[in-house]
Amino acid sequence: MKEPLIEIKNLKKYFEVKNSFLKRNEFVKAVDNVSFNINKGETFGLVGESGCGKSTIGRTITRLYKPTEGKIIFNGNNISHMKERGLKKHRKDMQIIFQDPFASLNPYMSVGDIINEPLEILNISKKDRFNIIYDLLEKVGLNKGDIDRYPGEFSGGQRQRIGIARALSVKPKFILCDEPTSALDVSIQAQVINILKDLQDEFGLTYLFISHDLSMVNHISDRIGVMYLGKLVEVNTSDNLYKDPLHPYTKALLSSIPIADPDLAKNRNREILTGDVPSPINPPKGCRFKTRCKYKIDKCEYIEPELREIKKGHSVACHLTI
Amino acid sequence: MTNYILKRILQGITMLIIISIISFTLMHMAPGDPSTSYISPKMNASEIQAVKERLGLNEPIYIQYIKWIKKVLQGDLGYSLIDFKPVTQVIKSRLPATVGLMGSSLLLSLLISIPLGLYTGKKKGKTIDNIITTISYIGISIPSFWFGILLIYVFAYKLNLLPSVGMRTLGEPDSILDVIKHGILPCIVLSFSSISIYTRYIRTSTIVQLNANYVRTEEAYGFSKYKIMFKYVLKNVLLPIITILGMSLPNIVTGAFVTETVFGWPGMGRLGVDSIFNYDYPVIMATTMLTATLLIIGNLVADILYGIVDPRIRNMR
Amino acid sequence: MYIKLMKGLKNQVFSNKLGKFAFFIIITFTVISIFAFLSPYDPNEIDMASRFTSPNIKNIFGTDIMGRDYFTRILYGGRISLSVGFLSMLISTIIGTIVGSISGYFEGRIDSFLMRTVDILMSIPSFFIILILNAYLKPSMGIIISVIGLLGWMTTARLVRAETLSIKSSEYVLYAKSLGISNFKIIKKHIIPNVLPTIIVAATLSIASAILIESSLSFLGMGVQAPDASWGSMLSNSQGYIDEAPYLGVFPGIFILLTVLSFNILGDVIRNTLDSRGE
Amino acid sequence: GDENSSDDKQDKQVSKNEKEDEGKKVEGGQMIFRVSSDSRVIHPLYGNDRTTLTLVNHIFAPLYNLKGEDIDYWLAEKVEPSEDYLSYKVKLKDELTWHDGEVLDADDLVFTFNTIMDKKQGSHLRDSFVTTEGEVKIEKIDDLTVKFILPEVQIGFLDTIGGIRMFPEHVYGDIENIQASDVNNNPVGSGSFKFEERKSGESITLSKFDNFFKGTPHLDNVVYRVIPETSSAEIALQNGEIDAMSITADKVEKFEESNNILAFDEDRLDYIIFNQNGGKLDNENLRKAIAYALDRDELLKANYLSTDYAKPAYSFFADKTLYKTDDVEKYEYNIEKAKELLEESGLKDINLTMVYRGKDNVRELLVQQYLKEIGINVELKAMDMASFFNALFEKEHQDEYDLAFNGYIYGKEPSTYAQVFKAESMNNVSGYKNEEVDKLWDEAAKEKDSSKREKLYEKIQKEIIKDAAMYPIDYGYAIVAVNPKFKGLEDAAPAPIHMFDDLSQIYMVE
Amino acid sequence: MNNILKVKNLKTSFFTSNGEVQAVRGISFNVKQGEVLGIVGESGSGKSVTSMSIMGLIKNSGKIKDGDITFKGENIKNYSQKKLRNIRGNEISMIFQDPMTSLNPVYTVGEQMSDILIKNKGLNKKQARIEVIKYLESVGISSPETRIDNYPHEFSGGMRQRVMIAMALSCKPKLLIADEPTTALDVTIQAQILDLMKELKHKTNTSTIIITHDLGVVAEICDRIIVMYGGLIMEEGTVREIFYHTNHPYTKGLLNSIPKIGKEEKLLPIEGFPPNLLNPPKGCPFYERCNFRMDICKEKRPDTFNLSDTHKSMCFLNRKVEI
Ligand SMILES: Nc1ncnc2c1ncn2[C@@H]1O[C@H](COP(=O)(O)OP(=O)(O)OP(=O)(O)O)[C@@H](O)[C@H]1O
Ligand SMILES: Nc1ncnc2c1ncn2[C@@H]1O[C@H](COP(=O)(O)OP(=O)(O)OP(=O)(O)O)[C@@H](O)[C@H]1O
Ligand SMILES: [Mg+2]
Ligand SMILES: [Mg+2]
Repeated sequence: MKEPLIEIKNLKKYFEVKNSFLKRNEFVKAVDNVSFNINKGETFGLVGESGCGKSTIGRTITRLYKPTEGKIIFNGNNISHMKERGLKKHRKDMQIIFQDPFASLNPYMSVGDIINEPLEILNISKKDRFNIIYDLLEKVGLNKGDIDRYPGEFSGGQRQRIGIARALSVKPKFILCDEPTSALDVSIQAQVINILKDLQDEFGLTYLFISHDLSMVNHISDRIGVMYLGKLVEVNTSDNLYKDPLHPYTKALLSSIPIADPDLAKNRNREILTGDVPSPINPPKGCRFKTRCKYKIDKCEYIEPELREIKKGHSVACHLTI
Repeated sequence: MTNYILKRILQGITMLIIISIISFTLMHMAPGDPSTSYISPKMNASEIQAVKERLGLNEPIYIQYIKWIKKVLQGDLGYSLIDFKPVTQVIKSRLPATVGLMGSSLLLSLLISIPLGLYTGKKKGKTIDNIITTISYIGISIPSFWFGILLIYVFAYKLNLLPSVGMRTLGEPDSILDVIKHGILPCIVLSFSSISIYTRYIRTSTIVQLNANYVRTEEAYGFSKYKIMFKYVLKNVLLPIITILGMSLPNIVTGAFVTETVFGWPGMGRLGVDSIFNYDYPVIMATTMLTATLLIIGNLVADILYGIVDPRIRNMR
Repeated sequence: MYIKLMKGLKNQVFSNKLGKFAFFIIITFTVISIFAFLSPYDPNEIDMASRFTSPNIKNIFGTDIMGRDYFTRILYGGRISLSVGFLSMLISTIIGTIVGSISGYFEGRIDSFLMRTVDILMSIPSFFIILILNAYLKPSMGIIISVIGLLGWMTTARLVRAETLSIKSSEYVLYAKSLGISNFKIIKKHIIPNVLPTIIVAATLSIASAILIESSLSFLGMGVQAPDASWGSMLSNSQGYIDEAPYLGVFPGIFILLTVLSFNILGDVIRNTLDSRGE
Repeated sequence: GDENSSDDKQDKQVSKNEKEDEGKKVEGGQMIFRVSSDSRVIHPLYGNDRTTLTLVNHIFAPLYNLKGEDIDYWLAEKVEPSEDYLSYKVKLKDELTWHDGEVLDADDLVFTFNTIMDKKQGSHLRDSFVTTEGEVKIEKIDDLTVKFILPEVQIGFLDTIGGIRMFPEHVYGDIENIQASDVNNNPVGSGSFKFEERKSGESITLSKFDNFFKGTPHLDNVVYRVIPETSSAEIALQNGEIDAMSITADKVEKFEESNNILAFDEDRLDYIIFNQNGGKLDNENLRKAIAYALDRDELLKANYLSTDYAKPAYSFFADKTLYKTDDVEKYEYNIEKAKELLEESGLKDINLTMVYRGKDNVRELLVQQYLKEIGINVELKAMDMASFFNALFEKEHQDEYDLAFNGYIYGKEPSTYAQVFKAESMNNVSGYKNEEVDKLWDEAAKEKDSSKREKLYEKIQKEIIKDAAMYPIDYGYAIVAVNPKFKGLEDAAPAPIHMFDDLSQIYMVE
Repeated sequence: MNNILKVKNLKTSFFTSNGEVQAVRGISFNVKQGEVLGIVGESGSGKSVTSMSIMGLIKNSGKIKDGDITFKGENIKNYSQKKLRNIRGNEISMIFQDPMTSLNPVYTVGEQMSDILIKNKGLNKKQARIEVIKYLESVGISSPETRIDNYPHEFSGGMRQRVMIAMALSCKPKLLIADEPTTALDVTIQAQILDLMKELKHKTNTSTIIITHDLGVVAEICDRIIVMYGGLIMEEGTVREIFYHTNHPYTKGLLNSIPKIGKEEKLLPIEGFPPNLLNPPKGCPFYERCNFRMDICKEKRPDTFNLSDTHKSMCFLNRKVEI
């Protein structure tokens, strides 16, 4: 069971930013040397503050971006530098569900066309395609009749369902869920999460679930990786991560989550970070978290801690944990 | 900042060179050339050749171009092939008329369009807004020569209030007042369309700014409509106008081909048209390059100015 | 998907009073120009005996300096003016769309090259160049159309590029890319329909400006040449008779004004609805 | 045609409806003329546009003007051809001065002539002094007299000499390139008015020359105001912002209430070129068919409304040209004959191209309409000025057209017209060839007996028109509207191109 | 504790081209001196419209159709704009959701804050500057003497929200309305801001209304909570009452649909979607999605039942209890 579907080794993705005003072009180190595995059938959660590189990892894995460096092994194939032609046969195994249900559907395509788009790359007859589409609509809780409607006529939650149906249509092995619920209302979020979970059970899907809502990630994920400024700082199983956070950032992050339980909220010991996230263009030398870390030691100033497995299935990148 | 300016200047120069090559080639590749006005039917081939030689038209285009640009770099724009005066002198004699006319039209346009734009933006959807918007539509849709002739017909001929053509009353001593009197009608023609354009621009910008979140904040702190409008919104609305002004700079040279022709205004626009009709290459080139230079400088200055006034950009630098 | 787009546009235009007015004018003028041949008069038949007849029941717009029926001439003039507008719009829109979408879609070197070109072309005083080319290439209708079209695509290109850039980074395009769908198909299926409203706006505005440019050219004697007459050339030829036969100027003037006005309004109406798309 | 009625008006030279309310004559004042474009190099050697020619005319006086058989002397006191017509002696008036006060004498004339002949200075006037046999030479005889020596007899040479406009050696001497010289910003001549100032694109002001040999001009200043747009200029005239301008016939009615209208023969012939340089019009019958298919009167009226301002033309000579005759084939409008001739020509499905320039194309449209009636299709092609003349004059462009309207002014000397028709002449734009006629031309040019010459020229006219070498239409008049407060217009001698020969005669009334 | 603000039967609508959007359809609540009242509800439930109605800032197509807004004992609903302007800022201050755009980009933070003080508190420029620095410091902005001359874009999102808070506090308002003050911020920054607000709550005696859709936030910081849905108040009560004695099916549904850390239980979403306020249902707005719906709920809008002095619920289920 614990067979990796995706292996990521020393992945780097830098973006060149054109600075018309200054002398040189600079690089945003959106993802900087990250390694982890995603096992078959599991949900791997990725959390972290805005701009820390979560989406970039996801998009690099699905090869929407070309990695700057590193290896991506998908289903046993190294796809990190594969050309588009070679990638083609893997494409249908990797699907994406996006954050913004308004921006992820072409407003000028009907629901049928939208779900049909990935199907077109397969060799399926038109009739079969229709049947597949009807099936999918039903599965995600929409009506058959919706096939001829346009995204603009649906609410956010419904659109997200269309997005899910589209992702499922080609029977992928892996789905990247990039904050699929953050644009939705609380009551709708749960609907979408439940659908995702049900489908995973039904089809044995593997998810990379990106979110900055820690409780949601906790809820859906088997394992979680915590990111900070382009780096993975801690990886653990979902349950253990919350019980036993080791990295100071993870601790702070967890204690920042507002808890919908007044008594618990009152009694807990919160660790509140000071300051803001530094720019990923010139991240701090040494440990990237040092500027906001209470437990900083001298070593953090110069030496960048590596992500190391300290227990089975639990890795941390902090000098204090050794 | 200095780096940026230097880079932009360098870019500008490259652009100018490319523009000069394009214009030069276009012009010389087109059929016909200035020698036609010197060649009389009685001339034989060698005499025609001599005329072309005298005008410097017998060599291949690229050599002509190199010769031309060499001279330009030394500040010599050559001689007009028509009245055989140095091009610089020709332009110098025409520039003030155009700058005066376009400058005052620009000023007038701003003076009218800013309040009008703010007002209509504020009164969006009201009758007065609809009226002004409709007028501004007419302003950008009316052929300017027709408008010009109509004005001359009404104000100069029917009402006899203003002079019809030219820049001065002949035979009277030069006076600013006289020039202004002559300039009123062309200035109105030129301003009508630019007022329309600016007003619409400012109106849209005002509507956008009035809907901005910061306005809500200011309202929530009890500032009056007027204070919000004239202190907080105004600055946000006016900043982008700098860009428009930058782009209007070249109009000062050539924007008035038609209007100057209608009103017999002795400016660069007329010069441009005349030089085209007469194949006066050096003048055409000079006019083109002057306009392009002004456009590039205008944009650069606008960008820099914008950067200086707009804090958001200022700090980026 | 284009049907939906067109329906959307139609609704936008018809939900607005001015829009309806503009649409009506354009359709009317286009139709009467197309069916100009139904007029009982020959637009070019000279009849010196009936020059300068004021508008009356027989000649509703009167007759011109050569005794030709002015209404008929206006109809035929509309053909020319509208053709100049439409055809040069086609040229500028096609080039602008191709350059803009390529530039926006592929970015990188192609983009900087194309955009530099646009910058340069925009720094050339275009009306001046139009004048020069027109003067030297003999002002035939084809030349006028091409020159206006070839020098007028830069704004379209910029608009399309900006729009393409934003659509390109939209998630449905990302998704299509993740499926390995070819660039060509993506441009066709996703980019173009979404840029189309912007293109239509640019197109309507460029028709308006082309008609105006042609009339200015006519005034300077470099517009459409006889025996063809555009509204612009009719207007400019009438200038000399403003006192004796004012209607000679009024009719083409009004036709130009209304047409250009309508295209401007139409463009604005569509643009306004585009701008408030998200709200 | 209504030949007879127009004959009555044949001598109508000047002044229709001059206002009678004669006011008090005053000295001084200023008169403003409209010109449509700015002047160029103000120098007798270079001006070839209307504005510059006008200015040159007033600033630089000619030696004399030929008025038919008479000579109107200006700077020259006398001109005398030798017996053999191979040399001409010109004597200048005494005590002439230039505008700057320096003395004007024979040295200046020699200088002027030598400058014209100097190839380096590139004046197109040089052509007039070169014949196939060689160049004209000049010789100074005394301080006021020079002698022009011709390589061969040229009857029209009297006219040529008269047109020389002298310019002073002390100003223009030693200048390597006169055309590009700064001196032109301040030209010095000897005409009735001297150059005062030029405001580029705006106006050129002349002021009276007190020392003018005919006496001090009445007006203080004459101003040429640049107004490119005709409709604007017309309003300016009505507003009194300008005092005089050329108008077209259809405007006469409008202006005659408030202005004096002056109409005068410009010595111009309007005609249609039949291009015979290898095209379809090489066919004589086709040419004749076309000629019969056209209605001359209608063509005339298209430009001049009525015969008030133009006279139908049948010969290719200008109206005032010596020995002009209307006793030639008149090609009166006759469709039947046209069709017959077309039949005879043996040509079918004829497509012809007619080129023209400018906005105005009434006549072209009429031609199109007429020829359609006999089944000839005419395609109109617009051209700008330069291309039009290229098509007319340059061999490689001569296949671009078949028909074109044109006009020429060759003056009153019949021999000048030879260049339009002689086979080898550069100015034979139509490519007409008739060896017989060529011989007649040569004969006539050398014939000193005037009655024999008359015979010869009449014969030439008949032959050429019989061949339908061209289709003469009319002698159009120049029409000028002038503010009635200016008088003496007739004495100022209305003239083609520069409007008046002698501005010093015009005065103002109050 | 006396009520500083009383809202009674407030109805606010927007008249759009599609028809009347009944954003708020008759709500009543009070805010007591010194308390923190939370308003939760999903997007479009009318939270912001309620707050804007209180401020008298409903504009353009919007209109307060009915109801009273009593502030410090005076009904301000029919106040002229001029009178309202005196209350705004001075007595009631507001913090908005989007700190990125809620400050004027072309004026420095100091200028904007000083202007408010000069206008509302009658200070001169110098005094105002000193005050501004003081307040900037109090919201945890380091070296306020230099930061005061910075422009908004030079601050990060969290800092800008601090500036907004400082701005609100500097007027020493009686009532502070914070409309989703942390929604746009990252969790760690949100925690900072919430911490700051809690701290201020202890320091000053300002009454606060916090609008949010995050139940976690209200649990952390509020004394009392109002739950809104479809333009109506569904349930009102103290924090403990809402979380531990939840009455209304909607509130229950909300609580069930958020995951709780450490608990693996399946989420119980509320199926369906919120009602359209263009044609709001006659009866209970939650009818369509309610697991406990009864026939009457469709026909009649439920009464508000008092479950305790502080706890109210708009649900017919309580009828049984009462009987
Ligand atoms: N195409 C791009 N070009 C340049 N920079 C980029 C690009 N995409 C992302 N970045 C930068 O890379 C960094 C990481 O971005 P990413 O979108 O991966 O963050 P994220 O963790 O997904 O944040 P969020 O929670 O806001 O979605 C950010 O600083 C972002 O500005
Ligand atoms: N200016 C307006 N014109 C028309 N309808 C409006 C306007 N402002 C708000 N509404 C409508 O009023 C209803 C309530 O809006 P409101 O902004 O109060 O919701 P909210 O609870 O604050 O939601 P959110 O959590 O998204 O901020 C919504 O249906 C909204 O569409
Ligand atoms: Mg992201
Ligand atoms: Mg809200």
